[in-house]
Amino acid sequence: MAELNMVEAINLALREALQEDDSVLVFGEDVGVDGGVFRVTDGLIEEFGEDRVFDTPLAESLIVGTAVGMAAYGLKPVCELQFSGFSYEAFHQIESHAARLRWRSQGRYPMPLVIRMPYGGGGRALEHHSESREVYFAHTPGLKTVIPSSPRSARAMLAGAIRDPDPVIFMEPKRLYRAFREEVPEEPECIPPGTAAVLRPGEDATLVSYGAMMQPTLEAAGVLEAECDIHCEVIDLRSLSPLDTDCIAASSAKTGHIAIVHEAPKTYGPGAEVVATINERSFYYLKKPVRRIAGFDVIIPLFAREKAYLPDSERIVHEVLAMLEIEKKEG
Amino acid sequence: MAELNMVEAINLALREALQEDDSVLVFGEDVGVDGGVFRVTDGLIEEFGEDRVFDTPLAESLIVGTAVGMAAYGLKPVCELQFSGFSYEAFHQIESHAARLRWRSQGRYPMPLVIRMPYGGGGRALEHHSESREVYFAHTPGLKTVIPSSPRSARAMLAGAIRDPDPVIFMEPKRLYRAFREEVPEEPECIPPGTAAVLRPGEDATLVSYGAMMQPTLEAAGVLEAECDIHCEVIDLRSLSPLDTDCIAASSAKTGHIAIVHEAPKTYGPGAEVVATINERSFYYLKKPVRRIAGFDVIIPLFAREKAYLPDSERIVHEVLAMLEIEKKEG
Amino acid sequence: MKSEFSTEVLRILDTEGRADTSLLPDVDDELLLQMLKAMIRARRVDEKRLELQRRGDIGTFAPVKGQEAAQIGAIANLQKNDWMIPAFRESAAMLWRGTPISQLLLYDAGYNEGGLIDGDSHDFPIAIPVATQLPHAAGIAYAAKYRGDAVVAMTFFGDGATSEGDFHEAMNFAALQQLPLVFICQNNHWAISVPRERQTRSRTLAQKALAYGMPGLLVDGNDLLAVYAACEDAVERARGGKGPTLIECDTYRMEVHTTADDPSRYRDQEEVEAWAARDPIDRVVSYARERGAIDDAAIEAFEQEVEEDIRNAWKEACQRMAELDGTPLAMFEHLYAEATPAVQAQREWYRRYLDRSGE
Amino acid sequence: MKSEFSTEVLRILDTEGRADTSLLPDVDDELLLQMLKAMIRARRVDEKRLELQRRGDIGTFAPVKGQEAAQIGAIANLQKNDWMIPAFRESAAMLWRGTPISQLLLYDAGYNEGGLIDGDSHDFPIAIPVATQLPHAAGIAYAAKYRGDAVVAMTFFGDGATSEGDFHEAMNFAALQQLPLVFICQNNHWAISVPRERQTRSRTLAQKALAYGMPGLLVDGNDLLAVYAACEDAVERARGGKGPTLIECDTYRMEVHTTADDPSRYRDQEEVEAWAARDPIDRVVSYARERGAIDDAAIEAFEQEVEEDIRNAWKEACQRMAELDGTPLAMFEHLYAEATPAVQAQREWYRRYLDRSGE
Ligand SMILES: Cc1ncc(C[n+]2csc(CCOP(=O)(O)OP(=O)(O)O)c2C)c(N)n1
Ligand SMILES: Cc1ncc(C[n+]2csc(CCOP(=O)(O)OP(=O)(O)O)c2C)c(N)n1
Ligand SMILES: [Mg+2]
Ligand SMILES: [Mg+2]
Repeated sequence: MAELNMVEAINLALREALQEDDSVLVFGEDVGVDGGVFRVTDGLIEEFGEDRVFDTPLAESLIVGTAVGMAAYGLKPVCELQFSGFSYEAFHQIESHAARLRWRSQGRYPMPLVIRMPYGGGGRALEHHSESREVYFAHTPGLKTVIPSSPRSARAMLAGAIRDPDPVIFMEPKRLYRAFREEVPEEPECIPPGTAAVLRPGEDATLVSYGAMMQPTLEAAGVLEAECDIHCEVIDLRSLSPLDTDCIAASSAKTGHIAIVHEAPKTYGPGAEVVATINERSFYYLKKPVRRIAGFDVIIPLFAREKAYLPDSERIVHEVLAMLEIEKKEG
Repeated sequence: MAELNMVEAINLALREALQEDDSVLVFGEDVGVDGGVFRVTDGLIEEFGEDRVFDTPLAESLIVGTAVGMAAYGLKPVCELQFSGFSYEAFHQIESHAARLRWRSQGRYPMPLVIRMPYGGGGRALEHHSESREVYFAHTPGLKTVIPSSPRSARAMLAGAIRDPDPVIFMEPKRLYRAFREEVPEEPECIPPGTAAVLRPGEDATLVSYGAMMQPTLEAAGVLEAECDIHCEVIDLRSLSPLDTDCIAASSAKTGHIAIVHEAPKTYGPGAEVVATINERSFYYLKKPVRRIAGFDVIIPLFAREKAYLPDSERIVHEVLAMLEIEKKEG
Repeated sequence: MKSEFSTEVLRILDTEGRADTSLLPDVDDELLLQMLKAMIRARRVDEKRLELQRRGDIGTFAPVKGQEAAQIGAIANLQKNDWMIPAFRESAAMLWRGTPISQLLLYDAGYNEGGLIDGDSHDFPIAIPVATQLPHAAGIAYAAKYRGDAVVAMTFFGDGATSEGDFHEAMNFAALQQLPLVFICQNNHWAISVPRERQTRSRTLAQKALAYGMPGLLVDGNDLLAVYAACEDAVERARGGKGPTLIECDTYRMEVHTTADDPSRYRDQEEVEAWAARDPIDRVVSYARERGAIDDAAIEAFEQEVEEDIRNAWKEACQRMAELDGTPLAMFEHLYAEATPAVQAQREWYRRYLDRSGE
Repeated sequence: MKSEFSTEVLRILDTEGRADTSLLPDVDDELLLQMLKAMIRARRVDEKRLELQRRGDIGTFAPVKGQEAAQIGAIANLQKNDWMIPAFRESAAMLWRGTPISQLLLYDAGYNEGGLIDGDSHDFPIAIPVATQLPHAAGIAYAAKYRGDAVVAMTFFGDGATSEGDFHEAMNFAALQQLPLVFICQNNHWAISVPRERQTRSRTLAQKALAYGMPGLLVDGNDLLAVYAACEDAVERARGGKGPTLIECDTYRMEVHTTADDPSRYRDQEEVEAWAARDPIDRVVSYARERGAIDDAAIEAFEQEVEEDIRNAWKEACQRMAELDGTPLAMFEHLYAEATPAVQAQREWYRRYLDRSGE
């Protein structure tokens, strides 16, 4: 057992995959000698050599496009896009090929590739370094999209993504990279795409979130219990696609009050699908409209104001109380 | 007054804009001498010269990127991407610049540009020529996204898009290009982004749709009235972003039964946002869960099976009756 | 320091089929005939598809007519374990590699099943988004090199494709990594309605290789032997670890861009006729006849064989279609290794929906 | 046919500041000093930003140190109505064009307002996604040409940027349309941790211009006068309707990539020191002193003036920040000409939310 932060946990998962299977390759911009701009790939080139861990030229479409070719050849490429804000340079390779080649070739060329990318706000970073646009991927048939919320889940979910026979977008909440440490067991763990987790049981309301927003969500659940005796069930979606609708439905049926928290812009955001799922599966259990606690429909501001943009535990508490129509003295 | 099909109507709108304002330029692949692969730009190069109407090299990022530069210079570029399936090659220019330059420059460089692209199924076309992925754009802050459903609205909405001071994604339902003709008035009309239209009043249920799916939706409303005496209010969203939530809410409050029809994949699709909007604004009026009648979460099949994929009036009737819990003898 | 580059064209057979014997590659009669027949077969399949399309039996497709030498001269250098990564106009190359005609037709008719790649094939399905297959080819070549396999990848694309960013990114990486990869640019002078001169200002497309420190070669793409010779060399160098090559084949698209296209809007019939005089098949026929490798009777016999094959292939395709027509649920297949819960549920919903009249 | 291209480097000032008088451009004392001072000012602003960043007062930024000659030598050729389209390391060029230091610092400190482009400026805000600004520059140049304005666009980018598809697409279009555009590639030998040799296999970056039929020139990027001379020529040709030029400035990133970077992981201190001996400012100081255009006292006086300016700028920036700190609602501004209903509603909701304690 070791206490790892998320960077170390992901590094561990990469190392384990590289050790276990010589068809795994790791590449991207600055992932080699530099060990990645966040040090996620630290030490890998030394251990596995520059055939298996290498820097590409500065070209995102190339990175994903070569991953597609390698996957067709039978390898398991795990490539990195330096920030999700630069994944759009490769979007055509993702949508038009990674997501389709298995289908197009009628099963001949599975695409067991992983595209890692840091995403999200809160890091005092430059423009294009703080967005949360997971919907672009989650809405794309042929892809799977997962986002971990802690070191341990990151390590297990990356293992699950690498082993998955389909292309997986693995988005890393960079705000959590070094935010906290967690016990990560010695033995390998594997969480395949598609299952959510109940992080905290409760019966008064359900709080659904994922990625970096799990932290304020859990915090809010703590506050609501401590200060208002409201017991929230907290769900970590982990996988946006496939979406674990059973987990959402079960909790919705239990509590009848559901809020979804994400930092992506609200409109056409991930929360809309959660609302729609609940509308379809749990409509008659609903006591109140589902609340979306989300990023605003603007570009996340430069870092001086990013906190104002990002949902935090205070906002979540406020919104949950509003949903429950409970007045809380604030301020 | 003339009876025009949608190709002619869009051509007319382009011609009017080019005549009215010498800052309007039209360019893209094969839009010049060839008049566009669907003939939408037919005759424009002859009338306005090849400085204003021109073929670019085969490079989508270039097309949108130059449009961004031209818009900053004070022009009004109206560029064409040959199919929406090739807009992903330009997605980074759309997301990272067209949608942001006004914001980034704090108002100094507005982006009054229009990106036209045909989208959608039903045309017996090749792979990548039949998708409906408007969510990628509608979810992107800084853009507006509109989709006409008839020749007359196409002409007026394109005028509205070109005059709009913000970047507008103008998606053209190519299945309707030559599907029918409609009276288009002599005098210019202008529908700015942001307003939906009630195409047919009704009180039993609301059918919300847009683009190519308006046709089967209207047809279904006709069948429901004729055969089951069910009066559907039919809404043409026209603008996915901004979304006219007032229009949706008003009708939802009236009927309490709402279905949304689109050909985009269901999950994280446009319908999810419509459901979420109704959940937020009209929850207490809802008599039944909102129905999503949508494309499946797969890649639209090659054309031999595309009809099976696409919602049609039969499927819509079936689903509306199911929503209303009315049995209809079918077959 | 001054460096130089050539913009000369490699030509071995002139338009009358006379060979420059000093440049002749080592092609024996058997291979010559194999290639000639492949060209003729591709031409006839093209004609059949056009006919089928015009009468509404299949959908739109991109005819190969005029580019048979560029494709066959290149692909004939590959071995079975090598990889071919085509664009969308490579029917000649695909047929050479073993794609059954019936499979092509099934694809043309709009069935996902037409895209099937055989289990022991090492070829890619067609790539419609222009130039996007080039990075795939680079990935394949990297993988082959990583695995130590003596495998070469060959990718095809057009003159228009050279304007796309993906061309640039793939060429750069291939040269940097000295990958076993041959880039075959079929400069057929048109990208739909845009002529080569309005695609780029560079004198040749071959010279674009200089930007990557890669050898670039211009060949007469309607000269089977010139293409063969150039590609033989390039494949050998690739296999020998000497890195990639760009080969520009100067050829011509004799037909419509796709069946949705009307070239009379943008090009003159004279241009087409001038190129008809440089037909790639005629030249080889003359040469082979001259060389004594073939006579009219043999050609006639082969033409009949091809006609028969095509007839049978269409019959087979029609049978397949008839079988497949009752299977709309196939649209849910092959997207994921195992259908996701959403796809499963939708498939199940749709199955019931289709069955509803029977219930 | 054989064509040739040069991979020679244009150099006018050697590292000791001795000029090759046969090549000297027409730069009078006034312009020389103006450029020298701009270089020094940029260097000092860089140092100040580094200090502010290290103590947590501003966020991450990309230092310009070492590239002052490449930027100033190029930008000094532009007129007010010309357009500059920078990447993200062009602080020297931006300061030359009139961006106030306080504005840079406000941006560094994470305020949207720091991105403000002045109403009468013709420059673009910084572009962070690598190479994406090149098509913008092409669009601007096209627009200028269309309008008949005698305007030139100049865009800056790095060695790494040449690997992106957008570089390729923009270069191709600019050459094809013979646009009034100058491409300044600052080859500072590193793209974060990736050295120039692992970015591309071409001997020079300048030779990439050949792929587009565009002139490409390699200059010593640490030689102010060489850069100036090359760009003077390129700007003149652009303005005269003779089309675009690619200029590769061979220079060096003396500092971290950004303040988030640790170069000790990937490059040796010796390399940095070797380049320090080729410092672009030292060279010009020696030359200007030799020429009698400046003396130590003048330099000293100027250094003091700059120090004062920077101090005032930071004060001003801090004042701005203090004013702006109570205005979170500004995040809703400038996205659309008029806020959409959703944005308006969210703004209103947030306003009330912030006010709730007061209610
Ligand atoms: C990325 C992309 N953009 C646009 C298209 C539409 N399109 C199909 S083929 C074609 C022209 C291709 O020209 P070229 O590369 O010369 O190949 P050719 O058709 O001549 O074989 C275009 C523009 C496409 N398929 N993909
Ligand atoms: C499209 C894109 N991919 C990746 C990055 C991350 N990134 C920022 S700067 C940089 C290196 C740029 O190198 P170069 O073009 O040589 O410019 P320099 O930093 O040396 O000035 C990278 C990879 C980015 N900003 N944009
Ligand atoms: Mg072509
Ligand atoms: Mg650099």
